[in-house]
Amino acid sequence: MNQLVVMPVLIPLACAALSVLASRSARAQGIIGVVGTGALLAASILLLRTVLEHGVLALQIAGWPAPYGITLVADTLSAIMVVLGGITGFAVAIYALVDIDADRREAGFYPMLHVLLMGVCFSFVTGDAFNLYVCFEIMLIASFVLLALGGERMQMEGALKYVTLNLVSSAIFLSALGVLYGLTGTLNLAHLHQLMPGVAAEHPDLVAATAGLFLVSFGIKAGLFPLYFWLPSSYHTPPVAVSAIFAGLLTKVGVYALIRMFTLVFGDLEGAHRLLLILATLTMIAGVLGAVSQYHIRRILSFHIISQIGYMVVGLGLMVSPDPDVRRLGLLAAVFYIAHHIIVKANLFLIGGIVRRLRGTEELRDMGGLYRQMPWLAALFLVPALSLAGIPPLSGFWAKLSLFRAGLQAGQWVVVGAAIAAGVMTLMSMIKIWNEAFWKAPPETDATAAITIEPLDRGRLAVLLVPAVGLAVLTLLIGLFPGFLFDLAGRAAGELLDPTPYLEAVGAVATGGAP
Amino acid sequence: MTDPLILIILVPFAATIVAPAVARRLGAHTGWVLALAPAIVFAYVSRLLPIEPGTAHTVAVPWVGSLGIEFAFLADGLSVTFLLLISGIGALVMIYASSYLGRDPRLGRFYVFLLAFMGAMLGLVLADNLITLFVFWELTSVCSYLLIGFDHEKAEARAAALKALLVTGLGGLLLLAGFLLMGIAGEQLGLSAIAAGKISGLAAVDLREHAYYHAIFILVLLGCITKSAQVPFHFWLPAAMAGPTPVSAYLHSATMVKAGIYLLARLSPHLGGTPEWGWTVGLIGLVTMLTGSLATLGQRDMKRVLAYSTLAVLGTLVMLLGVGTEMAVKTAVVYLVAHAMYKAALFMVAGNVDHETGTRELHRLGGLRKLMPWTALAGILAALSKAGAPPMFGFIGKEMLYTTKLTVENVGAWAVVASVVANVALVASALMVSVWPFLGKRGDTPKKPHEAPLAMVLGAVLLSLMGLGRGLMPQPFETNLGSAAASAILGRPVEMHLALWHGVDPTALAVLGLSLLTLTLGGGLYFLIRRRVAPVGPLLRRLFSVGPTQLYDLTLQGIYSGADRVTRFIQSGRLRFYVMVTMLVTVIVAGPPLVRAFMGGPAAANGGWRIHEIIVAALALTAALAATALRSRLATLALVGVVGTCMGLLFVFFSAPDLALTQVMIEVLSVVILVMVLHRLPLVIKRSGRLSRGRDAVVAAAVGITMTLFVLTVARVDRDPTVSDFYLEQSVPAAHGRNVVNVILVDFRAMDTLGEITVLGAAGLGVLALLRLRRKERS
Amino acid sequence: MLIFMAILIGVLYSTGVYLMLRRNVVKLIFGLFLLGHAANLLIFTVGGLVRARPPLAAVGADAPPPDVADPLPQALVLTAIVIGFALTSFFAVLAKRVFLATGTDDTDALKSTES
Amino acid sequence: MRDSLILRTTTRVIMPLLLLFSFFELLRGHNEPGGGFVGGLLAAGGLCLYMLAHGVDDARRVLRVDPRVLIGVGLLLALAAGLVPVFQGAPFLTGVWAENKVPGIGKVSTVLLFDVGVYLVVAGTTLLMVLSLAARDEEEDDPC
Repeated sequence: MNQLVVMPVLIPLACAALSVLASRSARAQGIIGVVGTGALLAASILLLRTVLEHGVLALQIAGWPAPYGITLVADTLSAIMVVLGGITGFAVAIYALVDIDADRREAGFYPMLHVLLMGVCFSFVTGDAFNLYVCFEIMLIASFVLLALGGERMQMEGALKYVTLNLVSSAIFLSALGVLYGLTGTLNLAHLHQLMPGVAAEHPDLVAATAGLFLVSFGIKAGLFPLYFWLPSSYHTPPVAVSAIFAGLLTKVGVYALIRMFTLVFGDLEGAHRLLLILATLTMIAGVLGAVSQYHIRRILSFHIISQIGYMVVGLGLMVSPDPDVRRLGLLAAVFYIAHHIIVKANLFLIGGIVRRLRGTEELRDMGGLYRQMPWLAALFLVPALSLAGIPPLSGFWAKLSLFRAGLQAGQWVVVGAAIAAGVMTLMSMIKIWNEAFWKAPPETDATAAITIEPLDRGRLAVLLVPAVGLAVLTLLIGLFPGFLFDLAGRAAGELLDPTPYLEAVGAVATGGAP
Repeated sequence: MTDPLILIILVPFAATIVAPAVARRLGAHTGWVLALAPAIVFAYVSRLLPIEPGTAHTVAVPWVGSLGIEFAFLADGLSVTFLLLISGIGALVMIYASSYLGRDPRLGRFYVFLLAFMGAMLGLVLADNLITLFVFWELTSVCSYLLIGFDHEKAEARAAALKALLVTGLGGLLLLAGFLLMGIAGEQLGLSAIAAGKISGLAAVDLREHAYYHAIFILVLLGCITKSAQVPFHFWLPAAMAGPTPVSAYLHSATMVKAGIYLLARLSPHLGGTPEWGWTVGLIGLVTMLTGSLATLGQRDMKRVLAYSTLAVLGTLVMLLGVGTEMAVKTAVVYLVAHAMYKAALFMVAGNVDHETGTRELHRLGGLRKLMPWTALAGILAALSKAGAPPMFGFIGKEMLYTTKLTVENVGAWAVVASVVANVALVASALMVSVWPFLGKRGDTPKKPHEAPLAMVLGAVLLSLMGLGRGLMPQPFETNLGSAAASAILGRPVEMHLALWHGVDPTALAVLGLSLLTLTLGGGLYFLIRRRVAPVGPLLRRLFSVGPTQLYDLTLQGIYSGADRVTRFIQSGRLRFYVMVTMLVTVIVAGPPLVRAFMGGPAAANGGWRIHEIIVAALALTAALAATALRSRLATLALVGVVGTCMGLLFVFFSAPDLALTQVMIEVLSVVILVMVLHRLPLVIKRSGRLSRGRDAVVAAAVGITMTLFVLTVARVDRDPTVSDFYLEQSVPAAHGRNVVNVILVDFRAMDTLGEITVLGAAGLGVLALLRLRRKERS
Repeated sequence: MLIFMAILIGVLYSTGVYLMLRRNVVKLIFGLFLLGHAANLLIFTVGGLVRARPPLAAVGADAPPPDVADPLPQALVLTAIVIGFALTSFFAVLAKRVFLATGTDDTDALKSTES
Repeated sequence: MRDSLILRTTTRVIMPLLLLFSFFELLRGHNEPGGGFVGGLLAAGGLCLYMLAHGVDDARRVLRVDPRVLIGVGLLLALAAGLVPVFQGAPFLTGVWAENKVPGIGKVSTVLLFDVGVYLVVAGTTLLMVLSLAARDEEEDDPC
């Protein structure tokens, strides 16, 4: 049973290796891609079910007890995140069958997709700080390659900024790990949790400074203000399938790491949580302002990621409140928000990609007429778009609701006010896409004439639509029956606040004894 | 779920599924079929009558257990009144719409939106749970957005729809915050989570005593007044006339804009009754009433006249709810019902005129009564009710309004004057939309008018006749519904007595006098406007052209340009700026506590030094520093290589042979790769000036100092040795390896290594991919 | 020796950052190299400087002699070195490709993704 | 450089020696400094030398397989080494040791197999990078 924990790492790794060996056959890669991500999804769902039934699962890799060996842990949060990774991966793998051209496939799109998923899922289940660094690097290198695949000018420029800033983040992370090990002598997160109170009592400032390094490093990954530069520089440049999986997952790994680190290891650092809350508030606003200023579908969507990251981190930042109810609600909101956002944001990119293919451009000013031409596509767009804007009864509404509720209960009026302002501007910029691409009459000059991508026939369009429709249905289901996700998120929040089940699952730490 | 109350909400939603198919088959006759949905609702709700004042029927289904949110519904006098208006007028509008839109290919879609809107409205007025209510509230906003922007290829329609959505959307979010605070306050006052979320549950506590009362009150009020188009958020409503007329007839008479009124009424037992409530709500209503009624005089488009007069009535209703006395509430109920009926009728009339003549501009209309007799009849009857002329239902409403004003203390004479002024204007505007187009000389219209088809006349005639009927026989209304509605708003059972004639007592006579005065003055005003004696129109237009509309435009522009400027500043495109900010943040976040920690402790043991160590370290240091100054790429590369090699040596000195081996091997490979990469890159040119170099040096030094301090401070800490001791002890016996570092790599922490080789392999493939694509380009 | 190592580490970070703040793509590459070196050396130094006692057990011995260097930081640094090599190599090639695709090595001129 | 006869001859001798040495490093790594990383790097270094002397095409010919295959196989080997104990009910990557010693190597184990995987990936990656960069370089020698 415990072996299940490692499956979300091994399945994509095996697929990646097989995909490399099959690099001659685009067809085989496609099949491995869809089947492999499907298997990942299935395994992750199984993992979630098992976690729900049996509680936190931990696996001591290579059989060495914690804290000596590397622990993989799946608590509710990890399991949810892995499922979300599986969902996004599966959707993108299908979408990519059409979206990724032959050149890029040959150059290794599918192996990199698997490696990326491996890194993402690995990050979610690892219970070891240095191992988390390795996971990040797996994810990073895959994302570097995916971003640069194709070598178009814009892509290269975006990739340079993306890679540089992410490498800076890695360097800071690595330094932070060195310091952390120097402070505590361990890397196991559960063990760190146990040692940290003692260390912090003795060296409070040093612990705060170390936490600061982690905050900056993960803040870069998550896209917090003012560390998010890499994101709007690059997310609109690669093929849509790549943007979609980036948009869905990458920043959320950063958020996950922030949540994990600043509950399990630095759970009592009020200053850090306050800083997170401030930065998150600024992130909401700065991100949405960016979105409002743009007229390019994917740029708008990219800035929205930032803004929404702000919402999620606000949930974590509410840990400043001493009220356990607020803390629980805040974390619950953060988890719910992440789940909602991954599905919705990936979908918006996928649909944006369909629009791009139909219109040959992503510039809103050159678009129009899609509502008349394809009302069903318009309806499909509205589901994630309105969900992102927090319109009930879609998933985003519940995410905002729980966050507002936590913020109000904590008495953080400014934060809630900023969230409301950002909410209205989110609506504004989603409607901008709707107005310009769908409602407006098509422009006089037909941009499709200049289309550089091969036109879509029915079959290919259907392949692109399958994942988009699937994710939209998921959004609707979460919206209409939010209870399930709320229960999951509530459970995850509970485990984050009281990690006893986590510690017990990791086991040996408590006694600290050798085998 | 079997409770019929819930089922009636589902009826319109269910109808949306069949609507497109029906519309495709039946075209202009679609409405007759789809009107069945609201008709069923109407029939069911009618059977609930009479409603006993002070009673309520509630039903709840669990929804989100963990947050205590239920699908909870409540039927009392207030909600039933609204249910009847929504479904009754809804049915008539349904019939009207397909005829109005004719062969529009988007008819099916239109009905989907309209039916969904209706379902949302039904849900809104039935909801007992605050969150349930809010869900429907927002749904009405979205549906109305789609309906107002139905002619979406016109920029004006899009802008109008956006305006409505943004204003109500902002209000919605504020309302949500208010609702959540209500829940929190309720819980703090001792309610369970479920009870605190319910409107009926809140009756058990007094929110007015809670510290959050003012916040709740302001937030909820903002939600209501944005939705119900009160000053200063009123501007979206006239703009929304860009929507098709059936939409205006439905949304802007009886439903959408009344949602805010409904909510104020619904919550007034819980939030009302304080002086703050009275003054704020009353004043907002009063200002809106005056604004709307005066602005209506400046309009010459029939629909816009109606839109502004709607504002006036909405303002009046809000004002009455602010006053909140028994009389005021009863007045509000009567006024609300009367207005819903005559305004829907008038919108339909305007639609008919527009449809048949091709224009809604008053100065091109006239003398239509012979050509469109039924429309004219409906228009004139409805306008009489609007004008508050006896024996219409509107007359009763106005009489009660004046009675309220005269009998309530603290309101003062100026409120009476304001009411009279507003009503004079309303009389004039009623004449504008009835006398002007239908009587007098034939106008010069784009199309030659005929009477509109039955479907389009039916609703207007029925509604206007009902206005007459209710006026003559108000008793069925008051016993069946009116009393119960007023009781629900007041929060205690009351009796309502309506009459056209109140006998001879001083107040009644004064009121009657005021009514007659209003009618006379209104008639006179209309005459002035019609003859263009007074430049009232242009003057008023100019007066009302400044104000919140401009503010909205400016705000919108401000947001756009501000967003642009901020984003350009932050996202400048200059990579070095990004790196610098990132580094500065690192220093700012980690630096201060680090300096405190460093200052606070003793120096760490330095561990002595050997000359060869110092030489190697100094060499590395010098090489690194020199690397920043050199221009030659290869020389810089050599220096970086020297740094790496020195590190290898340091690893050797400090007991790390594996590291040293790896470091040196890697260094060699890196240099090989870099040589190949740097091949044919341009020479390094110095690009930055002395100033920016100085600035960069300061930032860089700050980072360096921070890290140095980290090393020095952390070295003082005695870390827990358990983990590394374990590796040293167990490596040979348990893992069968004498090289502990390697055993860690391939056994104790093999998972790291597995990840690491994945990174390595992926990087290799990545390099290949980068080089490959380039080759393709060339060939 | 600690103090010298600490200074060396600080200088490596400084020079790395300084190079990254240049407008030149080539300097960016070198900057990242130095930054990587700095981080590795930091872990190593913080792990403790022990002279000439590598964590190796003699043939037949049950464990390494007492007071050997902490093996874990060494293992971490080794992993970090290899990962760093992979990433920086990729970065170097990428930088070259950026130059080939855009025709400039001035990072200030690479603004098309933001305009 | 490619025309240097001495280099060409010496590399022909040195390369097999280096490869052999790299295997040795791989195998002894568990007990002495060395291991899969160093071994893989050495092996790749040997071939790189050969490439410098004889050119990319010759080096590819000597290598016989596509370096990508080395990476894929290496990853799968490492994975397989980890999965062996799983079938015995032990956690992923647990070392499984053969009963008897093999002369020159010592006890054979999945740990060693894992290290072989590391060796292959390291060698494959390094070769892939260097060979493809060198190939590009040769191409670019033609004027663009």
